[in-house]
Amino acid sequence: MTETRTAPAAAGLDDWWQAYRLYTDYTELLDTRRLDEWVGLFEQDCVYRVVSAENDAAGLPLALMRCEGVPGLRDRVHAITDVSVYAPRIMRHVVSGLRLAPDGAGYLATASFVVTQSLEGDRTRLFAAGRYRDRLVRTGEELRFAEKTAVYDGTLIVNAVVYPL
Amino acid sequence: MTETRTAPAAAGLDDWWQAYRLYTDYTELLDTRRLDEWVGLFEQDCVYRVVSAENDAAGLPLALMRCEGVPGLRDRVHAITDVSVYAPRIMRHVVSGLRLAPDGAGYLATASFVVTQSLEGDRTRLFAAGRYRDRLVRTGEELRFAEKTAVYDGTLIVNAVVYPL
Amino acid sequence: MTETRTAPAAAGLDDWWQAYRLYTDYTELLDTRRLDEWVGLFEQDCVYRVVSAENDAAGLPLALMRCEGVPGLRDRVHAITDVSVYAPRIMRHVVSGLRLAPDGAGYLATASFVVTQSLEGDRTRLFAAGRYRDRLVRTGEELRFAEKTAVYDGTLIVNAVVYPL
Amino acid sequence: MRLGYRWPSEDVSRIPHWVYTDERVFALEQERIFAGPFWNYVALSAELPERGDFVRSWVGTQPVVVARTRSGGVSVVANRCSHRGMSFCMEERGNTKTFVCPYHQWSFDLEGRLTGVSFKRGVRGNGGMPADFRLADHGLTTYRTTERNGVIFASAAQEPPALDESFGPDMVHYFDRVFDGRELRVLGYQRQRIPANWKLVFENIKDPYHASLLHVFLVSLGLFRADQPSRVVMDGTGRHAALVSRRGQQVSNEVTEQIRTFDERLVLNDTTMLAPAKEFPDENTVVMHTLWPNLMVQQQTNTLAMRCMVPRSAGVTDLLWTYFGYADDDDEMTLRRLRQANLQGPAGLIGVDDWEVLAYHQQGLASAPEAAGVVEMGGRGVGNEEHMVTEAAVRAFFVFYREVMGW
Amino acid sequence: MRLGYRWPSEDVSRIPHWVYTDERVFALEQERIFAGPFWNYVALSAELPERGDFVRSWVGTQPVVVARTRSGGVSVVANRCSHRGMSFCMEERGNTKTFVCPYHQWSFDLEGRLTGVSFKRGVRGNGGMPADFRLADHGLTTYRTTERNGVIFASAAQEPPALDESFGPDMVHYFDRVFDGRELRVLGYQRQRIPANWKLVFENIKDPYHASLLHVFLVSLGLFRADQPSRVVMDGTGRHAALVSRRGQQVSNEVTEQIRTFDERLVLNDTTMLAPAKEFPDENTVVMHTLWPNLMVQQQTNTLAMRCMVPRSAGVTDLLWTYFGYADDDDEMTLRRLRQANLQGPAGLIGVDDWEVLAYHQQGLASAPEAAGVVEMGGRGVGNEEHMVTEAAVRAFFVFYREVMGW
Amino acid sequence: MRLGYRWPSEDVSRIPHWVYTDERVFALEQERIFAGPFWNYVALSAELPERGDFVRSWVGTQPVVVARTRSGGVSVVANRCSHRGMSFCMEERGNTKTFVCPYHQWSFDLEGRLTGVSFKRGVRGNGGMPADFRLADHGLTTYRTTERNGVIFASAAQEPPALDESFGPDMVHYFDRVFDGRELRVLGYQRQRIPANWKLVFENIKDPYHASLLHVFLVSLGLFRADQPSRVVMDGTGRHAALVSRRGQQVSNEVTEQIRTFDERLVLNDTTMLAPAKEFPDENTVVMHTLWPNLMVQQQTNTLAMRCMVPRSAGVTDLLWTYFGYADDDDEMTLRRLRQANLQGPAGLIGVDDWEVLAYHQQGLASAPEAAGVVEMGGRGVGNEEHMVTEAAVRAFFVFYREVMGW
Ligand code: FES
Ligand code: FES
Ligand code: FES
Ligand SMILES: [Fe+3]
Ligand SMILES: [Fe+3]
Ligand SMILES: [Fe+3]
Repeated sequence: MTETRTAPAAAGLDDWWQAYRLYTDYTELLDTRRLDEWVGLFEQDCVYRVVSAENDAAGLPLALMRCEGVPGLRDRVHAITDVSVYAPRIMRHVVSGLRLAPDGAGYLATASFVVTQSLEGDRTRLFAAGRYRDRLVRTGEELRFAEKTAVYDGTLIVNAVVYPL
Repeated sequence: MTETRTAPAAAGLDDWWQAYRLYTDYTELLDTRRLDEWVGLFEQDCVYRVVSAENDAAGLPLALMRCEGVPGLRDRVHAITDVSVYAPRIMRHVVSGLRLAPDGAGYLATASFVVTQSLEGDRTRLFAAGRYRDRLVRTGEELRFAEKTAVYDGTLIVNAVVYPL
Repeated sequence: MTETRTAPAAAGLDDWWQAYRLYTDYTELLDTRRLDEWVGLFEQDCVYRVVSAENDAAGLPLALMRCEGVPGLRDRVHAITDVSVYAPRIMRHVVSGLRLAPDGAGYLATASFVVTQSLEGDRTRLFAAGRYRDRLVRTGEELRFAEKTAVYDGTLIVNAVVYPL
Repeated sequence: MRLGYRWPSEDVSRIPHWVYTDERVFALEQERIFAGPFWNYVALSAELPERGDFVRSWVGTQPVVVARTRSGGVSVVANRCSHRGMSFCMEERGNTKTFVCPYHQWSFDLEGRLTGVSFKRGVRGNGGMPADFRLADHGLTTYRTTERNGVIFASAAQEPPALDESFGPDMVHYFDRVFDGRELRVLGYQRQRIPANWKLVFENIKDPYHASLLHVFLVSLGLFRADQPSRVVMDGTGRHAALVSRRGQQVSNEVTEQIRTFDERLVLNDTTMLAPAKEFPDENTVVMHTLWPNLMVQQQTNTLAMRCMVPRSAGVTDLLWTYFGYADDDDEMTLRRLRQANLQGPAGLIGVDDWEVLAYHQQGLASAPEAAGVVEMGGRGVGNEEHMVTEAAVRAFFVFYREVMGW
Repeated sequence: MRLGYRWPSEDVSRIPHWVYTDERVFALEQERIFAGPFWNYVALSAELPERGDFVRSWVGTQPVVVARTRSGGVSVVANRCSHRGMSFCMEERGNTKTFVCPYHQWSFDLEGRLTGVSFKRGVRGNGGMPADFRLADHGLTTYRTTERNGVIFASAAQEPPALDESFGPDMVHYFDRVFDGRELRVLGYQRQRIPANWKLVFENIKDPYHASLLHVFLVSLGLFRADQPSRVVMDGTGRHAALVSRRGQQVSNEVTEQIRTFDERLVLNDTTMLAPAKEFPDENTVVMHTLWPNLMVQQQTNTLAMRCMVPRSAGVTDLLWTYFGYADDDDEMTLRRLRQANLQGPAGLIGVDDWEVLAYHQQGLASAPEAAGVVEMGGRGVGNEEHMVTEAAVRAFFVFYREVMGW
Repeated sequence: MRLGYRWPSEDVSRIPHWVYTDERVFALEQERIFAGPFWNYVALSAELPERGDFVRSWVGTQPVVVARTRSGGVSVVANRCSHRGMSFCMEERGNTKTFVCPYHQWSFDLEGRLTGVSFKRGVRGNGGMPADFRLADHGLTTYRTTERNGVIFASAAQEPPALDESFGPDMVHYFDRVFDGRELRVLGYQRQRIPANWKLVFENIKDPYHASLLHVFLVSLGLFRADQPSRVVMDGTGRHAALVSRRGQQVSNEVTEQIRTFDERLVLNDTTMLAPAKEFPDENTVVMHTLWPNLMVQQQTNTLAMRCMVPRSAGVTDLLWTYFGYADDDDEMTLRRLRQANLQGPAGLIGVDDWEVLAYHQQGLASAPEAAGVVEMGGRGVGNEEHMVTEAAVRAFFVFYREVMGW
């Protein structure tokens, strides 16, 4: 566990702020459905997964969404934008408690998230909550996701997960 | 669109932190119903609007709330505090993903929000979610809202919007 | 009231960031149920209280949870981990609008919170929202809670409050 | 007598709470009223400028799609596929040549005729529909439609009376006053879910009695007050009504003294917000027009809006607002309309009063369905009045309601 | 026999699950029990110190307002306007000279008499109420009230029996033990929505059997245990009950050996939390007092609380807690009460056990309404017992319940 | 005829919407179908490797607990205590020697026999159960169980037919094809709440007609298409079915031309995601197996999953997915299964299409319960077909459904 309190200041404020901006890009690009730009936040050989807390706690490998590398992400984005059938909706992320811990060349990052879903014609409803458990790497000036895992708390999904969490 | 990732660090950390404090004042003064102080966060000739994502996306000009300048804000505050009939409630804002981009004398700022409503005698319920799209200007030491637009996601309002978002 | 806008920058960015990390520890340790470590975030002679906005506004002293000092916290943690009967659940906190104001040796801190609850076998539901009103003190490098009060907005609790807010 | 209920009075000076709270009454209303020989408002023509434009709407609880057809006409079809029953239209609005149900891709023309069944003749000799399957037998459920000066109505009845007949001359007068044939321009939408029965939402606009008392903002600013020249006009049946009045001054007199909430000190800091501009031939500044069964046309100074009710259950009503102006409005007039929009709607300076009161009204009714309301302001009659101190329009509504519902 | 149901046993050793799950049973309970000739707890006198003070409350599902009248008496009126039925009181508590309904400003005195109808005589000769309209005919629905040593009760019945009669001597004894005439001081409120039928919440406090087994905290700390001196006392009808016991030591013996969950190692780090102080004449340390139909008075060491049930539906009950002390408490005693409050309530160290169990209890019942529970601990009798190893009080409750409900 | 309903056609070419929307129909289904003489899937043996392992599950709306007993057998008991009815098992899974109800600590062995009642003999001569109380009379409600090649089924019926009998030879063939006796390994769970009737969820997998049209991803990548070699196989009664097909090429031809959504340009950037590996003796690449009343076994290339339906109400169904492989899978095969899992499930590349369509399907049905669907693709017969251009399996399902429900 990299989450203990022993090295709270291990990563500097500037690093933290850069990571904060990465997460801001991440949620903003998702919530405004600019998914092609969103893919740009990931490393070529990244792994992106949406996993239930149930499987995560039991050490079961199954994910709800699993994209390997930018190609895998592009396939998912292509399906969402051009292929899948679903009703229009607006998702909204709030992220809190971003923690950054140095890890080799990059950082291990964790944060809490809550996501709402507003289906066209309906009111805003709570959709999901959970925790990001990510690995960030620096290339030049940029921070990117080398690994991103969204562990969602609820046992039951509200019908369908159209967009990445 | 000023929201692309091309200039992530365009505004400095200190500016960001000052903006963060402005949003903290904004939500705290709203949630504690100190509305006269809340008006103090706006420029004299500001425009404050609450707009549905539906109208915003369709380019329709209608707002749900529209206050022109501090006088307009004062009228709205007066109605809320002394005139309107409504049941007591507590609103609570959480704001996330505050992004700041320089814009002439000031900044363009965006952030996500989720608002809960707790009606007296009831449990806490999700009320709204959406995105702020604001213009901030600096007067002396202070940052203020020259323009603030709260774009809410849900199509259906839960009965009434008593307080500004 | 220490919440006015008169001294927005009163506490420095570094202090704020350290406080931000304290709140991150607080929510992360609660949400991952590492309650013994969580107790470590408090001063020996702290007071921890969960209070309804109703009692708080009326000046009524009754709390929903009340722990005096680390011993009191330990008793609560012991009950939760070894004694009480309840169904498994995952709580998730999001915190927003952290404000820090110098106060003698330490700081007065306020922040908004929203908490979701995911009962095993169910979907994620909104559980509570409210405001922290805390006193932080510095011991050596560390910041700790000398006093923490979680004021929750809703009148009705959703059945039971198992974990601290 | 139906459902074991009995109306508590001979006349309509009493209204039983159960008409607002019983789900069985609600179901019967769908059948008798919203699916009855009446005209439901469904959309504005301005929302469907091009051939192929469509928008989702509602006829009571029934989901429908309103479309501008190839011929330039208007069609309204049930949003329910004739194959297995899916609500095929998953988007609020758009433009299309045909309706294609996503499930098995049955396709329909904009009038609702079934035009294509995928694999109808099978694949390589396998499957397909039976020889006797006729496309013509499987069209979508359609509604009768009518369009008057830019407003579209639909009816589930086979042969509903003509719109002007169903309105009657006085209602046509007030309708044409706003919809005078000029092209309309949609300024935007507001939508809210009100925890109250649809009739409470409707009555609220037929009840000038409350306006003078509940809405301090309205009253104190002299926008609407019991002592101002005003009329309550109804059609012959009482189901429709128009509340007509003229803006007065902000003065206190022996009338305002009767209004506890009157506040002569109330002044606007931003005087532009409600600055009026005369735009209609007559001197009336406010006309609130309720058109059975689901429409309220609002002309409050320069804010024009359609308020469309979508009943969801006995205790829940969605109110959908479409604000509009005229295509030939100049920017100043448009800005005026947008500013005055602060007054009404889900966040309206006076609107909030209504939504909050309606929520508590429904709560009260639900606590005692067997009790009854007293509707005697202005006497027990149901005729037109030359003043606002009356509940006549509410009574008149229930005369017709009882007839239709068979109570 | 009603609703097609039949009680599964001659005696009350069986309780059918359907009494907890059927909405029709729930509706009948409102009529027979909460609106019956019984006394519902509605507020403490200490909440209404001044003339004009009012607080919202409930009589079963009925919203009411409790007020301190001009004369210093107490009145309870339905929160439902006699005009159109709005729940006029939109605030939890306050002080007023008159109740004014916001919708049309009809005003009532605190006893519920209609005192003013706005525009009653019309405006400048227009409108107004009919000549034969009499204010006296349109008061609010009122409830009979009674106040005993600082506790206020209400009844919808025209002539309910006197409170002491309805309690019986034993219940009066335990009631007056806590409410001895001293002025009370409210320390605060706790409110929760429990996903369980109101009778499950009520029985939970009539069932000492579970306390010895479910509540490890209680048991292991010796706060309450089956082997301690204790009694179960009921009134003649069995509807009310008091569970009375004395704090014991934290020792293990042949009894605790029967308790799987007993943990003798359980010790408090903060010993001040539960430090007791004797304050009542007798030696009893815990008295849990259930007073039909909606009140539980808790005296757990030094925490005193009213637990008021508000039934919402067959499967949902709101439990409203009012913690109190005495006006003459010193700070030390007040602090003691606040500390011990950790034990009960929505976040109580032992409370949590109950709320969680109740939620799963209701789930089990809902899955098989036709099945029945077995209530034979301590035999099948319904009399008082000098011990806690019995479900007698639960059985006694259902003897009266069956009588009232006609099963 | 029951509930006042009449089937709209002699045959099953019409299906009335009310079978999907009426809560009374739903209640009757619980009694006739889920509690009937049929086998409900409850768990995989691999979830209960050790003696004492248990997992919560459902038989229709009934909560149950599935356990591996001391003897190594399997037991299924109602999650409802025989004392007062609490759902005693508050955890999703675990390992235990006995079931202990937390409320009063009655304890049961894993077969559901009551083995202990706390304070049965009282405490120091006080209380306790009556002399004639027999533990044997108060066991938990039990279900008949059967285990076949690692899959556990339960039935509420006293003497349900043997599983293979109830399946019939063809269904046994396809069942044993996946469950060939090899040990299974659970890879993980996915769970979703679908706002649609359980039969819509079930039919969706009995309806190959939609697969060729709705699922662009499936079709365009040639994973499943109407022109590929395929069969629809049913048991004698029509309640079970297997949709069997072979992966084709991504080519356009006269068939794909009939598919509006066909997109030959659709290519995967990450080709590893769907890279197949032959692992079954036959050439079939997809077998979708629906086993009445609550199970769908999915073999989509190398993703194997149990889809268990838990009906919640007429309009809500929980779908619980258990993905698995074989204990002897190498890492490469496991990785392959995990990658291909992207296709189905609540976030599946094609799954999403289904869940969204189902939600809108239910909405359409709810708007007109009296209307009926048309099920004539592939004719009106109910026999096996050697192609996918048919709704035969849906029709066959309703032949049996009508028989069981008595319509
Ligand atoms: S349901 Fe519309 S095509 Fe099948
Ligand atoms: S409803 Fe109360 S005054 Fe009209
Ligand atoms: S309900 Fe299970 S032991 Fe009492
Ligand atoms: Fe109004
Ligand atoms: Fe208890
Ligand atoms: Fe499908």
